[in-house]
Amino acid sequence: MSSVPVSWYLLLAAALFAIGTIGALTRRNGISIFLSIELMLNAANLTLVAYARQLDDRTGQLIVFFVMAVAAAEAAVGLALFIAVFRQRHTIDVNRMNLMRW
Amino acid sequence: MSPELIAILAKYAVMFAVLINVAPIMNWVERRACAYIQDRPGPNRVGPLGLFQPVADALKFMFKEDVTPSAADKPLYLMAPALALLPAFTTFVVIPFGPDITVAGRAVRLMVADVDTGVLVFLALSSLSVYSLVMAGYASNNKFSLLGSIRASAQLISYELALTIAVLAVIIPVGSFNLADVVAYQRAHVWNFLPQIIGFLVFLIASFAETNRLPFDLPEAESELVAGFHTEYGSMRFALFFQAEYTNMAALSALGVTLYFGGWSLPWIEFPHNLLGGVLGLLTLLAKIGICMAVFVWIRWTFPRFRYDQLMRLGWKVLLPLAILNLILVAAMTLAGWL
Amino acid sequence: MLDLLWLIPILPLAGAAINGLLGRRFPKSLVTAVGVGAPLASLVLALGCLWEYAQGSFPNDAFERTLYAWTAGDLSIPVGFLLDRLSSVMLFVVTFVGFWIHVYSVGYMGHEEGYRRYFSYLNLFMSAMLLLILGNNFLVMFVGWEGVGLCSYLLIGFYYDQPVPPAAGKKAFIVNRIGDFAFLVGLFALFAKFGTLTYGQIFPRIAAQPGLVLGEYVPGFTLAAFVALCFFVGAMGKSAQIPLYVWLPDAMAGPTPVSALIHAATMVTAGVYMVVRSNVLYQLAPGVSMFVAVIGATTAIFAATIALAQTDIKKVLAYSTVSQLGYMFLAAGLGAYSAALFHVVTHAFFKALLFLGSGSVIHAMGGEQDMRKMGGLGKHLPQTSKLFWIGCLAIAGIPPLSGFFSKDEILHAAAADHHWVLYLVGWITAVLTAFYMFRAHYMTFAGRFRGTHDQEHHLHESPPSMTLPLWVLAVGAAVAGVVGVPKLLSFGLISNWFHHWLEPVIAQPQGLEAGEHSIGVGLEVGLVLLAVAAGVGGLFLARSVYGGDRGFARELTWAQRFPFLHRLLENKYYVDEIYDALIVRPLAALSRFLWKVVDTFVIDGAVKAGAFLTELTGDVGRFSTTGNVRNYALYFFLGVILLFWWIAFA
Amino acid sequence: METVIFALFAALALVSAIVVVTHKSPVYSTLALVLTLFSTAVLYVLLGAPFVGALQILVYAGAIVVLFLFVIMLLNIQKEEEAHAGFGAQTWTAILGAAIFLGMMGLIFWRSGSPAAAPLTPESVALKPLAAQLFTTYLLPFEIVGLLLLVAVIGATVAARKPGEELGHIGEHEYVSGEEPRTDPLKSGSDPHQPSVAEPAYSSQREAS
Repeated sequence: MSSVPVSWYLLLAAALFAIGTIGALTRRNGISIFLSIELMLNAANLTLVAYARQLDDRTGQLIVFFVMAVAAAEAAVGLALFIAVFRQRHTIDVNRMNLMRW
Repeated sequence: MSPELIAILAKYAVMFAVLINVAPIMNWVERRACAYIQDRPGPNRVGPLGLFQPVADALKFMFKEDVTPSAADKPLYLMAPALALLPAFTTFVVIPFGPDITVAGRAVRLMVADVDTGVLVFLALSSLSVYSLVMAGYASNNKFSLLGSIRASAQLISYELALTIAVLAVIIPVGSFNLADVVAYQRAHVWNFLPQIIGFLVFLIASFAETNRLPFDLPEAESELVAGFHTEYGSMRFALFFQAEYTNMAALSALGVTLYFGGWSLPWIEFPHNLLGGVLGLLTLLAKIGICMAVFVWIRWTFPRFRYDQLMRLGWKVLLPLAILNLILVAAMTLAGWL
Repeated sequence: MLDLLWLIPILPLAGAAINGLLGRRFPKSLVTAVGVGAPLASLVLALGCLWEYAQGSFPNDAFERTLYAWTAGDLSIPVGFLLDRLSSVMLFVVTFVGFWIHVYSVGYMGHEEGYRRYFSYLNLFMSAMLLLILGNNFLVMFVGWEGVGLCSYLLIGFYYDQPVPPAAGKKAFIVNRIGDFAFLVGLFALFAKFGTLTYGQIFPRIAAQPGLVLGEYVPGFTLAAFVALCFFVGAMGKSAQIPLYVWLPDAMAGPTPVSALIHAATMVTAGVYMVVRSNVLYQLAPGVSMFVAVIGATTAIFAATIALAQTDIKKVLAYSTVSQLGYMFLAAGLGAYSAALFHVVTHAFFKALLFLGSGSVIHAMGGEQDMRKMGGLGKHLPQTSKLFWIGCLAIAGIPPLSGFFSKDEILHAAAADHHWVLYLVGWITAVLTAFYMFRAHYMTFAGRFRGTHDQEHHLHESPPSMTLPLWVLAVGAAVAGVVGVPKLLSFGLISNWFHHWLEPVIAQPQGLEAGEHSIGVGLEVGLVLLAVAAGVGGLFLARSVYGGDRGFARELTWAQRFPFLHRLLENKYYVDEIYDALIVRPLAALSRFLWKVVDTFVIDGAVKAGAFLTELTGDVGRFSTTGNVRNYALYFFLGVILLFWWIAFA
Repeated sequence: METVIFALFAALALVSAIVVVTHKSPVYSTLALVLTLFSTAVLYVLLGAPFVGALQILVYAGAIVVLFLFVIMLLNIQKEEEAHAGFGAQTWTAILGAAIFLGMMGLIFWRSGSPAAAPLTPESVALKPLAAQLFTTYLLPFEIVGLLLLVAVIGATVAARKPGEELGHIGEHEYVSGEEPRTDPLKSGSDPHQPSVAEPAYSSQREAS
């Protein structure tokens, strides 16, 4: 029933991914970076499903489940880390976390 | 406008009509039941037996001054009540309310969206209700409301988990997410609430939590947080929250009834596959929902409020294990062929 | 007795070791006992061996004993000792003169502070020299050759606290090394051909089949010629001939007995011994022999002219040694090897006598060596002046002393081969020799005393320990001539015993006609008279210029008349300055260049460049680590893009 | 009809994505993210993967993003002064890089053309084959993901623990139990210039037990 060619979905996914990357690279706030990363993950999921649709092979969708699970785990641990960092330095501004600087 | 579309719209119109009236009716029922439980007469001034009390309330909401906190985050503040209605009015689509009937020569299934992943859609949409609470709490820039919204989100997330697992337990013997199949299964076998009594109890308690009904209404507990997340909301906006609350309750009880009490079907009665049958099905369903709502109200005015840590412990350390236990039992029984 | 032949070089070596290593705690008398005892013992042992050798008859007149063969793989070098006609003569000269010089040294070095060290070095020298002449193959000779060079370096530089002696020692050693290098090349060539260096195995084979060594070895040289030339260059270095003689005059910086022993009697004659030892090669290489003769003649006259203008008494004797060595090589070059060796023997006696004489004069003058500050010492040192006079007579070739016979022998050889040019050069040198020797005698012993007052009042005759050796050497100088008296002068009594003694050593290679041919009796008598005239002429000429108490007055007038010539002679033809300019300075410049430019700039530069490069990359790299998470994320992303592009499109 | 839905939700997704990236207040970006997720869920349904779509809303939008909101409120993150760290080199390179990336992807998709996809059949959308595949060929990854989530839970609790818990008491002197040293910035008043946050419920529970 989908008359829309799959490549449109892929282009959309690519655009989302690009936007997510820009967000991840430019934002100073830890949480925003995290959100951008979730966005990028989501774009990846969209590509997977699009190709699943085009190649008529459900594996793409299966992989999306795993991606979601990993994203959940990552978000949980990441946010926990942010809380720990916040406790110590009262900020989650990424620029000010440069303890590893030479 | 293809015929299917017309059918869908027609069915949705019926559903909408029902849902819109839930709030006023419940308003009255709630007040009377509470009064009855507390041994006082309840609303009887406005119309016979206070039947017009809801109308009075509605009018009250309309004419109340619409107060918006100055430092509130305007867009979020306004969007929160609207968003509250989203899960309420959309989750009903997946619930069947009658046998397949043939109207004007066409076979029509009496459910708004005959979707394979019915239950999942219901759960997904209901999980969105969290956002309205959070938005409301955050936007009104008020310490109590923020605290209320944080508590609300924590509570909803925890109990949503238990609810999902309980619902999954029901799906296992049926083998499909489509609620019509669940009802069909129950017509063939005994109603689900008997074999899965544990699952039913978990579902019931979790649904209380999902709708912030009294035992779990810590988020808008009057004594502590004034009105929780919707403290700053005035007239009509509060009405929307009020409406959303009751509609949510109705939806959840509809799901409960469909899953555990055979939905629109009566045990030994076979409805005719025509318009009459449809109406009878709908009436049966509404009756069951009514009973369920009564239980909600009854529970509300009998149990004291949970303290937050007790709430959390109940959610994580009691309900969740029970739900998983139930899931395992049902799976075992299905494999053994009893169910 | 002969079985103990190998002990002769070992005894002085032991003496040197004892004095050198353990002598620190010995009292002076014990040091002297060891120092003089060792050479005495080896002298006695040598005389015994000679006596036994003279009596007995040995296969091809040689007593050979191999002690030990040093083998490395297929190379085996026998360490053996050989006593034959040639080495017996050298053995006698070295041990006899050596011992008496040791006795003289006791007195001369008595009050020097390096006494113990001096004697251990001198003993070491004696053992090295004995090893050189007693060795039965070229390698043992070479060990002795280097040992002698080392000891001459040590002894010249004996007064190491003063600036001049160490430099002189170094100069001697380096110049000798140049000669030794050529000697080694010759040895290699010989070894490459014959696979062994033992005399007994090489010379008889060459004599039997001269063809072996006449093949073309190096373009322009047969093997014989090449080896002979290399050996001669070695000899030039050691025996101070024309190009490599510059070290000998400077060697006078050492103590006088050292000059007497090393730079007059023994070491410098090693070159002659080596040439005479390998006479077979020279006979098969006529060109090289003529070259040797010419070099000998030129060195003789050249050194004699320099000696004329020297004011330091030891310098005069040094140049006279160079000149006499020139005579010896002249004889060797002409094939008169026995005459050359005879001159070695006689020269050893009278030159040692003259040096020790000058030693006692210097001793008396408290270290003063400049003749212009001496004069009139005859009255104060009667014995030394009389013995010095005998030495002068001997060297001038006044009959009946030994000098006359050996020098006449050489001139006779030149005349016999009709090399009248060489004969004329030899004759003129004889006149010059007589002149400068008597000049030296008159300036030191005749006329008024020109020294300072306190020098005058403590002038004294040398103690007996110094005059006794003088007397013995004087007798030697006088008598030594008897050994080689030619038939004519001995009225047919003994026909040149010395020549017959050396007969077996001079090989007659196949196909070469017999030795020198004789000349008419009348010519011979004429030549003898001419030789005597040269000696006496020189004497009277010197007396006329320097006799009486005129001292240097007459010489100064001669000097004004020929100022350029006088300054030239006085400055030794500026040879040292030329060498310095031509060789030493460029070499120094080259080494400085190598040090400054190549080493510091090129090599160190390369290393420094490496270090700089690493530091540079470190600096550049440093900026990429900003410690900012977002930068790292950016780099990561850019990497991803690159990778993606590469995969997708490249 | 169906292209209309696609266009609508694609545009919605793009706009909300941009809002997520550019908006100053983290709450707004989070809610924009919810919107993006919702619109992509719809696109999944369009692509014949209703199960994934529902799951996306249930898991992603329903739980993970709520967690984000939860943390944002917990840490009371203020609105940033300006969204971007200024248009420094970092930002421009990022944007340029993203543009190039987009260009490349576009080139690839454009070049690979768009073959017509097979029409969606009810059984191609059904869940049963999907579930079968999940629990047979992909059973191992399924188990591993389970383990991963367990580890993540443990990690999160350990990382976010209040300082001074089991790590031995902190501070100079012994504290009478209950009189907790107020080192936790989340507690009110400990950080003057940082407005305090109402005490979160779970910490009070900790005190009680």
